Amino acid sequence: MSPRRIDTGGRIDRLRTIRFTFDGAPYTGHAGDTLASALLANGVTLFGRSFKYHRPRGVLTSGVEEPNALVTVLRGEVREPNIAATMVEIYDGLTAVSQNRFPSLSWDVSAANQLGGKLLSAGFYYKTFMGPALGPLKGTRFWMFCEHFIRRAAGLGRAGIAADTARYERMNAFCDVLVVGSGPAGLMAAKAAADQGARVILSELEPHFGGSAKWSGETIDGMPGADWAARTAGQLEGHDNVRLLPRTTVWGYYDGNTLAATERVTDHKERPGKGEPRHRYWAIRAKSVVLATGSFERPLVFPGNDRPGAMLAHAAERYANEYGVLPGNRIALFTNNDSAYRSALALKKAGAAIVAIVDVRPELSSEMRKLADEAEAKSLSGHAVVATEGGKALSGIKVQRFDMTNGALVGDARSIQADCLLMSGGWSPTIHLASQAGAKAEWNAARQAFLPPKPTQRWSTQQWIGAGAFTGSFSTAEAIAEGRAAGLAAAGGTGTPAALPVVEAAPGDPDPAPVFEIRANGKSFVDFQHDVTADDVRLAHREGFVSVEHLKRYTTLGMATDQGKSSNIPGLAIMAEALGKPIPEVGTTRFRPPFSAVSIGSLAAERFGDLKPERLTPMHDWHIANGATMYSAGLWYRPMIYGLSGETVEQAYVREAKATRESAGIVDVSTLGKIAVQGPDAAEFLDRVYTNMFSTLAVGKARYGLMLREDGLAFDDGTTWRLGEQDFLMTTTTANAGKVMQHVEYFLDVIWPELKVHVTSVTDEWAGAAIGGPKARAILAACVTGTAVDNATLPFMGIVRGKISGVPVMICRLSFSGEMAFEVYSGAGYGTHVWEALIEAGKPFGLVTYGLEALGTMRIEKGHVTGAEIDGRTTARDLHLDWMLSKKKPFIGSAMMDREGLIAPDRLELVGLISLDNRPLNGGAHIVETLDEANPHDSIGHITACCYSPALGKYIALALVKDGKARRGTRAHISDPLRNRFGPVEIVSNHFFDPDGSRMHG
Amino acid sequence: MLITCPYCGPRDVIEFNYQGDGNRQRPQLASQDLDAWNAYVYDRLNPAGDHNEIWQHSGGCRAHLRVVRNTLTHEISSVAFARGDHKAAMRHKAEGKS
Amino acid sequence: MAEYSAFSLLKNALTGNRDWKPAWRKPDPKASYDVIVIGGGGHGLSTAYYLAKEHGITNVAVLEKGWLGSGNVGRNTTAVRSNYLLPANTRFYEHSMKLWENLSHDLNYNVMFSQRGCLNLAHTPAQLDDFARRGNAMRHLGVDAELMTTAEIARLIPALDVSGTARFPIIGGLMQPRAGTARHDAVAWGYARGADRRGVDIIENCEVTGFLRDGDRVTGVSTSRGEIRAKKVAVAVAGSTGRVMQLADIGTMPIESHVLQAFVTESLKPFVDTVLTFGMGHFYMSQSDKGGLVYGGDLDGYNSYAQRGSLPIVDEVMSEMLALFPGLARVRMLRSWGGLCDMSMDGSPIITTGPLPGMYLNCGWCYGGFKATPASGWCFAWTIAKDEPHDFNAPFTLDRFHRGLVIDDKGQGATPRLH
Amino acid sequence: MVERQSPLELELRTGSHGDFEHGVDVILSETRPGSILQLSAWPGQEKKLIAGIRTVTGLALPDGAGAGSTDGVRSVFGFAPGKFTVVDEAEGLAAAFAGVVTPAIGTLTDLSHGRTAIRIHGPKAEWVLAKFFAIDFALPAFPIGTGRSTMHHDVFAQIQRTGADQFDIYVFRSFARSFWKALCHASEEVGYEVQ
Repeated sequence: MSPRRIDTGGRIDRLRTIRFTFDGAPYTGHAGDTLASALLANGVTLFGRSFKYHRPRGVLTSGVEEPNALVTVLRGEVREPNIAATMVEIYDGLTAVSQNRFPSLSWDVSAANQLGGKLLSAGFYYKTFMGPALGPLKGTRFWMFCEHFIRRAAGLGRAGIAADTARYERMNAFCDVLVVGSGPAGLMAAKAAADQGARVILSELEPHFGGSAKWSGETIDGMPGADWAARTAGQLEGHDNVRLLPRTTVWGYYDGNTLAATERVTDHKERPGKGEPRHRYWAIRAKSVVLATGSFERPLVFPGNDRPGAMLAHAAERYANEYGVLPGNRIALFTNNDSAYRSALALKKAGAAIVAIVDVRPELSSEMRKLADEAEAKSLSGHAVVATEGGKALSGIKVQRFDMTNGALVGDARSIQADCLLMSGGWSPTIHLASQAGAKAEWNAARQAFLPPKPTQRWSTQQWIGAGAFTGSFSTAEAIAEGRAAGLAAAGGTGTPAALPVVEAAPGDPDPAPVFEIRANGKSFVDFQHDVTADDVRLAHREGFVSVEHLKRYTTLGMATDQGKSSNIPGLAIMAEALGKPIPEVGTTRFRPPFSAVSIGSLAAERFGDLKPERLTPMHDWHIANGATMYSAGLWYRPMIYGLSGETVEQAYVREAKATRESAGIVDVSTLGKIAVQGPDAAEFLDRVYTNMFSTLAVGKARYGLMLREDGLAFDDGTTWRLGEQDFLMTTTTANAGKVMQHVEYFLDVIWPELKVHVTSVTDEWAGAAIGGPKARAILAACVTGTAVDNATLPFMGIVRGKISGVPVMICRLSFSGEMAFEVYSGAGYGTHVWEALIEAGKPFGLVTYGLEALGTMRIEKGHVTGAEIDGRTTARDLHLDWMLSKKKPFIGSAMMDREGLIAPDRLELVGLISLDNRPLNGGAHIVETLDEANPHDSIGHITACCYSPALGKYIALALVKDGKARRGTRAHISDPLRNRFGPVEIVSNHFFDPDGSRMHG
Repeated sequence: MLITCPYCGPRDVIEFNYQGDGNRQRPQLASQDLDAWNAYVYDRLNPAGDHNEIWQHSGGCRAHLRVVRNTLTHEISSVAFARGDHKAAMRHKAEGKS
Repeated sequence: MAEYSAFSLLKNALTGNRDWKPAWRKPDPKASYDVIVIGGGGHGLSTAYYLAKEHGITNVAVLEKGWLGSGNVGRNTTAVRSNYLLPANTRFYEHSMKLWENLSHDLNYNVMFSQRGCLNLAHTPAQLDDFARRGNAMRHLGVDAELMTTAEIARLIPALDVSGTARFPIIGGLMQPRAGTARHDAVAWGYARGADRRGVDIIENCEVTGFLRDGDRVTGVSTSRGEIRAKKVAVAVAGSTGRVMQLADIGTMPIESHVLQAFVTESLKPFVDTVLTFGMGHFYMSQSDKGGLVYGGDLDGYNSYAQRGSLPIVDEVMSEMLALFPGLARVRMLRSWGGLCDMSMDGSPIITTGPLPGMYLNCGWCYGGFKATPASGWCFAWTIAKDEPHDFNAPFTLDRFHRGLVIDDKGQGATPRLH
Repeated sequence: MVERQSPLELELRTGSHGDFEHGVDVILSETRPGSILQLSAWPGQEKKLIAGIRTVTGLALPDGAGAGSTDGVRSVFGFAPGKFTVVDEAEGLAAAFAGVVTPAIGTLTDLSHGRTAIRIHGPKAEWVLAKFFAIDFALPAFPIGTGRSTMHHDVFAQIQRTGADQFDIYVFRSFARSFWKALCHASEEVGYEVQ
């Protein structure tokens, strides 16, 4: 039997023993234990080390707000750091280790930081480490030297490098009513809404439904609260219209009543089921929301309040009642309110000795006196705890008379032996989600807490109703009544004849005394994890960091992993006292998502390991099977080269380009954007969209077109084919296909709705193969049936329809390579068939397949532009495409294209470059008039694309150069300091090869 | 954020593409009034409060919508087709019920 | 006021830290000033600081409607870099970098500027060429830049997925070694203390509700704390530019206000040492001295003054994060927040005289505001003091859009959400 | 005529997968219809187009956004204002519409190759699809016969409910394999069979 495990009671399964390790030591617990409860049961009190001073810390809470007991959970090589032991359900083989300590948890050398306590006060780093103003450590060097050590000392757990092998999934859910929290209020709300027929989701961040009913010891409807909760949850489970989500934290309240939640599906399992996600990320669109999120108990601030063994009162009660664990044998309590008395009694019943109930209030109600008597506790009203004793575990406390009206301590302190000190500083409603939804919290002086306001209509995109402790109604009876009312209202119901469940509970006044801190000598912690003390808060005040946000940022109060769930209000109260202002005038920070930290894996969900879909052309598998090296172009994959064994990339593309120019080559162009432009006004529309004229284009012909943006800069180019009087097929660049589609849709829908034009993306309808080279026509002639492909039937920019290997095809004679070339389009499902037929037909002619590198090489030789030149900053003139700017008609961008800045003489213009040292040029290299390798300066432009040109036998490039047109025929230098490549080049026209187009015109 | 597309019903903002200030007046195509063009292309109303905007339901029916949305609260007070000739009556019946 | 130093820290520690004085005073506004700076964020405070330090103009008030530094100076991802493509931007941000490098000394306040480098990851040869173009552009202006190979990157950041089988394999990157991060709040506080020590009045909780006018000329402001007159009124309220300019009856501006979310994880032991960006989306990350990974991505993509983010961007950013670091799936996002970005029509800022006589305007910071803080204040102070821009900010005019002289580093045109 | 190649070819593995030991909760298949057409009416011509659809397919199209119907061989649904998707098991439906959708009524765009049709059937069909699409798949919100246009990240989809627990999903052909793989992956948890 574990030293602190009680023989009976609790909701653990004593018949199931579970084995786990913590810091390598083996322990056992029972099914239903958390790591915290199981370690407590084994007598462990030291759980972790604090952030700054590396002070020993125990477990403070029993839930999600835990600041101290953070561990790393290991699953093989995969690490999960910074997990609260209170939230880890144990399973066989669980391996957990402590954090932020060296060499071990109990002997941590950084605990020496405590000696520098006053030196390491809030904001100390802003005041020092600047280093000398002169000399080798000037500038940022000295700071960076110090920072190196600071960074190593900081941080909690260590993140893993090994890829997580778990799966994460997203789930989109819709419901009428989302109930957040399953305490008595949430259960009642869910039941009431479900009974009205509403679609209900009930979420609970813990493994079991019931909230405080699971451990409060109260009786509901004549049975223990825990049984009532289990029964109610069971009833809900039977409803078709109810979804129960245990282990699910609703962490974000977004616009439009969209709530984000994370369900921990398999964290409590030894191993997940087949296909089972570790976390399921729920995006819930709810018509209305019931917030029944309960409240957090606050610790009190006094010297030594962080010693292992000091714990929140309700947490200890919960360990006893829910887990059958006594956190101590001699327990003292320190409180400013009545709720601790119930806790004291519960622990007494569970077998502990209650050595004292220290209460800051001078007078107790007769009910509380009675409870103290029942607990056989020494009642010390009008007292305060002023120190704790012990090392890494509590051995006693010191108490002193306390005057609540002025905070004064009177008389001598005396010691009381205790191994556990329970604190209760009042309760703070868990208003985080309401605050995220835009609600401004209101201070309630009686409850000494910020309460949510009544939801206002102003936030009509966020509709929630509160119930229970969330609203400051701390009794179970109130929670039950409010929960039902909220559920009914949320479901649009009006009433129910059923009687409310009857609650038998200990008496208690919900209002605490307004005492947050006992000022005495010693470190009094406000934010446990970040080691922010009451003195730090007062220092912030002295230095003027008095607004709540300044306080937070200057001291890091509330910025730890628990996000100040237990520390915010005490911190505010201390600042308010320093300022002499009431708490609400200091303000409260607005809560932002997430409510509690949420795994990044769950947020990436199905995109973890699958960031973007792969977009594949119809011939993709053929390319792979035939040795293509693939290149990712946006979401597409395209062949870069079809390399032969032993070839370099350059050797491969040179071979492919050369063969194309000598005989023929074929390339997959299916990725080009294709848009069907149909309707009686299609031609007129294209006249407006393109800079050049399309209404004059004959049916069965294609034309190269250029589009500008509204601001007059070049946007995209491509050919558009007129397939019928009212039927055009527009092609765009691969990269801009989506943008062009949106562009034309916008104009048709918003600007010119009177035009009768429909546009449809047909990119995926057509497989495209471009075949070019001196033998291209012969190859087509050998395989195309149903049409001739001779010059008369198929002139430059002509379109014919025919068949290849029985498949209907559309062939347009156009050229990007500068060769006699054709684009062959077939239904995508026939793409590979046609492609193979063309290759078969080309075999006798020496046809090669080529990839993007050879495609790029041939286009550079021809001086055609692509996205590297149409980069969003160039004009048609810059690219020598001004011949395409029709003067006969206005078009998108025409009014703006002649503005001062767009016709300035020093603009970058497209030129060609030839390497004069016969060495390769580099993309992104700059161009200078005067070479200065040591100190490069005065760039006049840059290379946009480069290659070895088999046609010219030289390394060439396209470049954008200041006033480039005028520089043709002059020399300049490549200046590429990044790659240490410098050398002479000749600036020439961008049309390197066959400038008059005799090859493509045939 | 949810935007209620008049055709598709309420959909998550992820399905929509923001096209900006809907107050801008595009000059007639043939206009040479450079000031008007400049104002159209570059100058935006950027109010703190209700804003007339154009959104495209690019991940749905692809219609462009005129949306009045509060930039302080993200509350949407009206959504209509940018084209006047689509009827709001096209709204899905089943979704009308729910 | 006492100098900050290790010595003063020790001395005060020995006396219980009881003698520290407020970092800046909390004065009531005077009836008039030489210069009013609207906006107590990084840019407003640095403007006031440099007005006093560089131009001897100390009769200055900084008006802040909330608490000092409540805008973007405390809401960004703290990266500082000058790795721009276009010369106007590179020159300006490099000036900023030089000021950053001596800022802690200059302010006698440790802003924790740490030059841990900024690495842009490239995933396709075309992208690497693009980065080379940018890096070379920087080198030709005397700014540091280096290309890194995948192997070098793998050594620098062992947790990075550099496998060739990644959806978007890393094939190299552009590194600016002098780039880094700074402690964002400290920048605001340091400038505030520095300006205050030189006599500037920093007035918090003072909301400007209108402009006082004499004809066209701006002669002061009305505020929640009364009317205040000034010879010159400077506006540095990026994020709220639209709202404030409307108080001056300027209805439209080449600016949209957008919300940009940022995120931080729980504290971790040192994991990544540089600022890092993903090239096949929009993701950037660094690790703070406290150990949190600080990161962000795209704008939410619509006009907003709500400082309230939307969920799809959260998912997007996390997906990209895990594409680089598949080991981080079990690390947890601790906090998220939203900042308001002035998105200009070309992605570059505006620092100028006007648009009204007596008024000076500093806005349009897009993503670049934090790193610009020193140079923005420095150039704006110059422009206010001399009634003309310095060479560094001469290109950042308000009329450049209409004139077609845009400075469009991303080449996206007048589409603010894409800059 | 040669057979059309499916983009799913290399990834379509018939048989049971995932957690099928506990039962197969969805069945995935590619329906490979012969014809997928997009019909678009000019404003004011919607009723004539709907009448034309009825003439050709015999399917009556109820009024309202997203309305549709199916007879197991042919299916039709609205996916945007004035726009409809019409699907037929047989090829050649475009020709049948040629004389019906006149230029005065609207336009016809043949997408038979450009879209891939994937069917998901079974008690967990809603559950699996909800992992991808942020639309409400519950029967009252998404009645049988109706269609929806939606997206999963970069993948645009038109979805028609063709049974109480059956949906036909039309995705761009180039994305089909990626989407199929994701769909199979997401179905592992519930156990799935590929037919």
